[in-house]
Amino acid sequence: MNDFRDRREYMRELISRRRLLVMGAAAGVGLAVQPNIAALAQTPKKGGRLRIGMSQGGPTDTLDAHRVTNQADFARAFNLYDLLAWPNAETFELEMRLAESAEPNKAGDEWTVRLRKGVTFHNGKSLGADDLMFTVRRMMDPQSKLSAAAMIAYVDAKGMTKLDDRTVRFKLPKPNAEFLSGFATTTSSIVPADFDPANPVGTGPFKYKSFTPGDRSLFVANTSFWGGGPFVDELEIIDIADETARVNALLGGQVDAIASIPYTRIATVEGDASFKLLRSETGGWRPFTMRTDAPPFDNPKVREAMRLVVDREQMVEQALLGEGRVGNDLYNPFDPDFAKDLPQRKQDIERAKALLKEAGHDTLDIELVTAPVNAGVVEASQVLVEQAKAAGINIKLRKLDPSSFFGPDYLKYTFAVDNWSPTNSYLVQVAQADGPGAVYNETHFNDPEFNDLFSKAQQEVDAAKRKELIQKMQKIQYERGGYIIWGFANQIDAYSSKLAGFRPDRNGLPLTSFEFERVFFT
Amino acid sequence: MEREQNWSPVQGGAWLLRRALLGVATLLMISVVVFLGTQALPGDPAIAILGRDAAPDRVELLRQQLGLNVPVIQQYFNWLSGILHGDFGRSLASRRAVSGLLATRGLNSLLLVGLSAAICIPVSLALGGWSAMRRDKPADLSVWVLTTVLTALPEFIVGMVLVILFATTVTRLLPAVSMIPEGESPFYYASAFILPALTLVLATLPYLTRLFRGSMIEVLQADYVEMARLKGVMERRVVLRHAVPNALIPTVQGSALVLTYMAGGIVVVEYLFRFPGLGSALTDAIANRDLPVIQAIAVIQAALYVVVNLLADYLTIRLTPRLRTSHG
Amino acid sequence: MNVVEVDRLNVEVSRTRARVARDVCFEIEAGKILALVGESGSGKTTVAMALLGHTRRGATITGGTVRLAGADILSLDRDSLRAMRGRDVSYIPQNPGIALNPSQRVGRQVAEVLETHGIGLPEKRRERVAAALQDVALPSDDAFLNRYPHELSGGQQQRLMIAMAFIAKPRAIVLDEPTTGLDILTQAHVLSTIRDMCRRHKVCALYITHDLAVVAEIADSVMVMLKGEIVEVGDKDQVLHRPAHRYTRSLLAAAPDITAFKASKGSARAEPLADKAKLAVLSGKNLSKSFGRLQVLHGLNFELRSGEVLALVGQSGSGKTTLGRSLMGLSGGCSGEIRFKGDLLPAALFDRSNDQRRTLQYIYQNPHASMNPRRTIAENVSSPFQHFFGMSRRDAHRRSVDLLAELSLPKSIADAFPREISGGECQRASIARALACSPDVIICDEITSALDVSVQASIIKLLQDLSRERGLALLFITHNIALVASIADSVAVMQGGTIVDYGPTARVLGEPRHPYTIELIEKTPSVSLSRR
Amino acid sequence: MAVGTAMVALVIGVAVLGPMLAPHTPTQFVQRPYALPSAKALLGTDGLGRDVLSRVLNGGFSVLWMSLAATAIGAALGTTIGLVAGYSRSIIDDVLMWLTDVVLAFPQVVLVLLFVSMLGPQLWLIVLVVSISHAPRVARMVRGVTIEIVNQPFIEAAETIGVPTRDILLRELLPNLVTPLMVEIGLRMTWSIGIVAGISFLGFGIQPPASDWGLMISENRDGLILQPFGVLAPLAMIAVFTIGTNLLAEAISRSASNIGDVSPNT
Repeated sequence: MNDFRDRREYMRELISRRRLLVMGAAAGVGLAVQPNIAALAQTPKKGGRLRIGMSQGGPTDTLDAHRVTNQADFARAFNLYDLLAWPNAETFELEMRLAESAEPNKAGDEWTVRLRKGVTFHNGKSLGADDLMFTVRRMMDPQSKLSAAAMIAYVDAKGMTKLDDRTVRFKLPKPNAEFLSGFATTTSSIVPADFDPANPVGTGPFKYKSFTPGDRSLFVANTSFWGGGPFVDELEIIDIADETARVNALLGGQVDAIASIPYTRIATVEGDASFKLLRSETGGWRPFTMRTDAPPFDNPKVREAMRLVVDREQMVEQALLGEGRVGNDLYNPFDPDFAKDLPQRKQDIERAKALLKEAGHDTLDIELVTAPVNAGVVEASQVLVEQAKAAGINIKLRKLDPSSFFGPDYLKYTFAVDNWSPTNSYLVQVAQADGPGAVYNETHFNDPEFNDLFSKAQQEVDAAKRKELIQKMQKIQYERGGYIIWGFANQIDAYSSKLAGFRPDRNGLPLTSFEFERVFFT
Repeated sequence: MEREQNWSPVQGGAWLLRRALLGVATLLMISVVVFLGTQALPGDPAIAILGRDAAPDRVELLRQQLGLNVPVIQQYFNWLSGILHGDFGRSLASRRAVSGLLATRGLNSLLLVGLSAAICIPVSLALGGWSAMRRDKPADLSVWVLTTVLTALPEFIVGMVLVILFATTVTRLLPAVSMIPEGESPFYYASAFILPALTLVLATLPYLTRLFRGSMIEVLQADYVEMARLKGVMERRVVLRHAVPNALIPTVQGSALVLTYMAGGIVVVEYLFRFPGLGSALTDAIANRDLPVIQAIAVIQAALYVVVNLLADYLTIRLTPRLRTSHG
Repeated sequence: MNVVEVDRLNVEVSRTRARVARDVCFEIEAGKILALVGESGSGKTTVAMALLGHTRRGATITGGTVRLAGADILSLDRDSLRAMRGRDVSYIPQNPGIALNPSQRVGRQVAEVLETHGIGLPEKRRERVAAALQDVALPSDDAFLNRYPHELSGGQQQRLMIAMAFIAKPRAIVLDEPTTGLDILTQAHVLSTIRDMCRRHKVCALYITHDLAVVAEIADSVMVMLKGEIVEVGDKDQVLHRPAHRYTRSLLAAAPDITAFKASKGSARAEPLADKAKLAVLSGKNLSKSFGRLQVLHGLNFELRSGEVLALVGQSGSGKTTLGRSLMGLSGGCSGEIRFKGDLLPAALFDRSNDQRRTLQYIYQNPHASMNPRRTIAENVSSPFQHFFGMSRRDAHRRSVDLLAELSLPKSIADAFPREISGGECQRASIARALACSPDVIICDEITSALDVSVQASIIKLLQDLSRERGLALLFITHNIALVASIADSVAVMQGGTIVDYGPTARVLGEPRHPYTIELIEKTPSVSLSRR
Repeated sequence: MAVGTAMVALVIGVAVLGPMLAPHTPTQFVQRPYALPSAKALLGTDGLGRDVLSRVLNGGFSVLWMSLAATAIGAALGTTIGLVAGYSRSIIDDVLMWLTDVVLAFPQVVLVLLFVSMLGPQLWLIVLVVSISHAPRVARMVRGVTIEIVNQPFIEAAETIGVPTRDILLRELLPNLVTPLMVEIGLRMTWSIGIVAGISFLGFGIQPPASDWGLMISENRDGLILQPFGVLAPLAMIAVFTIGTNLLAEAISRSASNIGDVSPNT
């Protein structure tokens, strides 16, 4: 029943999505890197059927490139289709895939996307400007209310111009520095102009053969894949939502690799030479959220007291079994602008007690709403309950199942948990989480100074100056934000030792963001 | 497992007919309970399908398509007549027809329960009979210990232990996860059935073994068995011809109970093995608040209960001449 | 020549090492019937079973020899013993209803004896079974052979057992109370069949019974058993008419005898009926009752005066118990008029007032079943005191203890549970419970038929005393016409739901008018009649 | 009988007195997660590094009170229905039995799962639904025995002297049901434990961080191979209790058949 989902994806179905973010003009980032198959340590061998045991997945599974909602869906979409760009597994910087280049004008309100040459769809048709324009229109079609639309809300579907067969110019209503980030998501695969989800044709490394929602799919190698590989003949993606069953399937040799192994099973797999672990340090965060506009957390002293109550090392040790890094109540640790200089917050019960007293609380009785939205979340909640006792804070747990947790009360809880996948840009994250107008502002953080800095940073073109602004924002979050970000969890997958080609990935998605074209049997 | 239900012998054929009619009445009542129960749940299925922010006109359209705009009683009868035509509606989660969704899963579960029963019943009879004939001897005692220990272990534990023993840590003889692709014949995936079936068997074996042991002991003490011995009938024949046929009669009702128990047991067992059957469909549906699927499975399980009990009654009557030929 | 020779047979209960048979010796000649008489618990069944080399679970033969046609049965190995059973010595049980396999056709069960012992050619066996059935006057067609035991009447079942016992032409037969539970007419038929078969096939028989009248009817010699020991053996006439042992004499004295009424003829007991002027306590007029479409009582009339004992005699199914229950208002009562001291009684129990309920009491056949097993005897007896007379629990208890003592029950019984006391004691306690209501009429439904002969006699004596001392009217329901002679002032003979003969005991038994009554009297075995 | 009593007493003792004996609090972190047994934690630690022994000592009370409450309510409800149905000898009997059939048609686990998924993991709800699912099973047994007893003359004897129905049910019938009812309650008890533990296992029962045997098994099952005591210890408690109640029930029914009482055919 640990059918937790990527929370953001889940929310897309539940909550009205207005525009996601509109970015100030910025220069195009260095986007020239290409995926490099040649960098593989070993000469790949060809053949075989790769069987993947996927987390999540269920009766709602779909192959519609723009309707995918869970990790099993993503895994299938990533292998049937392809994206314009995707963050590099190691550097976490955007890397071109189907896009050859994306150049803004000076004002940042006009972007020219040039597609890679010689890419063909599974049906033999080559990838062209029409396909990109069709994809954008399909994603933004108001009739189908796709979640994908929100991610590229800054795009005007009517403002596209086909410059040539491979080039499209986007006229944006407002300047945006990070045009490609909206296309580097799980729901923005490029589909052909005559796309039919019943016959899913893409440019991905594998071609559709069969699919049963909630059960499995079978794909075959796309021999004309543009990026090198794939090496295996067939790819079978099997939904095994229950983590125990998933591990058992791997141990029993029923699958070759599994997504997300529970921390408690790591030792079992580690001790066995037949299996390998894929351990990725990610920026994925599983915060406690305090509503800054509701008592008792409307008082910043109480918030700080709560943060001081947490013994972060112990929490990482107990809740994540050490599979993670301590957090400092700030997200996006891989961002170059990350405020590394702020002192690491440590448990200080005396100070917490004093702060509570100052805020007028001798003791504190609060309810923490928790749910198994990701591994370690309920465990961390239990650890918090225990740690808070020392400061006279009595926390009562209310455990919900994930679907109830993300039900109508979501974003209204005074004190709750959450699960965030990492984004590769601090400002994008702010716009979603605690910036002005953020859709998932679970902490109801609305700080005028912070908001002011945010809009300045959006418009600031100079990287150094922007960094300064961003670090100021982080100081505010550090001092009076609504999150307790106690740590960053590792993404851990496991696979048979017969396989090679996986590499650690900062994206927070399992199995190197489902990069199965690199995987081969040794 | 629980004890045999009390069996009140009434006139054979007419009684069976009455039971059948009662069974239909029970099913109707169950359908009402299931329908009203799920109606009482908060939420609008149309919104559940389309999402909270769906345009009102589209919600309205879907409500019409789903037949949600007619009075509840009308809805019930529409639903009921749908069921009678094999149409259980459409899954809210996958938007597929529930009947299609559950067809293969139903078959898998049926095979699983059938296989489990096919193992459990003969093994229980053998163990129980063996134990009864060696009453109070070491053999009897060891069977007693085995059944008592098994009773004390919840089936999820039994399943976990089986996985460790046969599928992962100790040996890897059998699949730990029952992966049967939809639409493919489950007969090609026989190995996927073994561990779940074994779990169900171990969960139900103690009850039936004890039931048959008790029944055999009672019968072995009966005057007609003593009479057969005094006629000089060979012990083998005494047991097979005189004792067993009569001892089997309460076992029929017991087996029915085992079958209906297994129908519930598959929920845990299928969850444990990710076996693609009705049980795992139910846990999935509950997690997804997928009402039509929940309704369908509840009705199917209830129907199974009614049918199995009816069959058991019929068999009991066939096996009991007194019930079969009562006309005087 | 002796076919059966038993020498110093000893049987013990394995667990307690209590002897159930002690140094039992006897022999039986070919073609002769030896009756083994004793009351329940005397060990007679244990001895009988030893003839087949069999003991019930928990008992062991600890000594002695049993010879059958020269073979030492107790020293045989399992297979030889098995081969001998059913072929050389066979067994007829007390209750054929439970000794026949309910799920096997009767023909098969008879044929099984032949198959087991490989007697005759397989294709001839069917014929032989048919012949055996004809021998005991049962139908021998396929339809009958294909029946299941429950489709046979009690008498048919017992005759089937006889056929089964004789089919292998054994040397000896053991019969364990084979007519208990049968009607008198059926019993007569079965007894004559047994006697006839034994003579015809030259089979010797050990016939176990508690009924001396049956002994008189069937046996050549008699053996009396008491607490595991043989107290008297001898020729039938000698034992029945010149008993040597005290116990035998007491058994004989207690045995009801149909001729006993002659002794009381002309005594005061026959008088009340003549006293027409005296008002009836209980009377029934045109009483009818149906169960569904089946009418079981057809317009019955009777009158019962205070102090009178009216016996209601009939075979099972004659409607006598139905009448008794209907008078109580049970099972919805019956149609017609029931009057109590001239006042109309409502037909159904729940329409009757508490006082009306109090005056009519009912005593059941099975004393243990009629007492709440979870309450002590005193508690059982005291409930009418509390209910009808509003006594406190303590007073009611004291009165019950007194009442039990009045019925000569030992003090300890008051606090005992029903299962801890004997049937006779328990039946006395039920009488006490009825008396606790201070009733005018007690209906006694076969209240002695589950009891041993000597206990039966004492209960009858008690009822007679009560009736005389308290002026109680008794409706005495029984199938045993012999019992009637010693207790009843008047007798009503029932057959098929009607009273076919009704009058003073001396008249009905002495000068029976109805053919059914005549047959009943003729077929009733009697110790004294055998003297003639 | 003695063994059964001892086993049951042991488990109840642990459940009641355990919290006083525990070396640590049930939520305290003693060592790293899934540490093997050591002087610090005699049975090792669980998936969060809490002392398994202390959690076992603290985790019995909830299972026991829930099972006991569910069994008691179910038995009371079932006995009432069974008595009335068995004694009524009328259409009431048919209707009541038919209604029990409707409830019986839902497997117990499914019934509980349905309600809990609708109304949330409330403990009283679990107790209530489990007891409701017990009731028809108890009712059928009680009805069967009642019919057997009602056909005995002593009940009629009470009726003929006009004892009120209520007294017949409570004072004449009920005492005779005690033995089979005890046996039935024993069996129901083992079922309750199984279901309550199973519901906790599926995550709908007692909520963390409370310690509860069923929950412990569920929480620690992934570590079964690393640190088996996290599962084995609570499992052993449940098993001992189940076997104990079974033995007791068996002993009761055996002694009942020895004294010739009405005994259920186990």
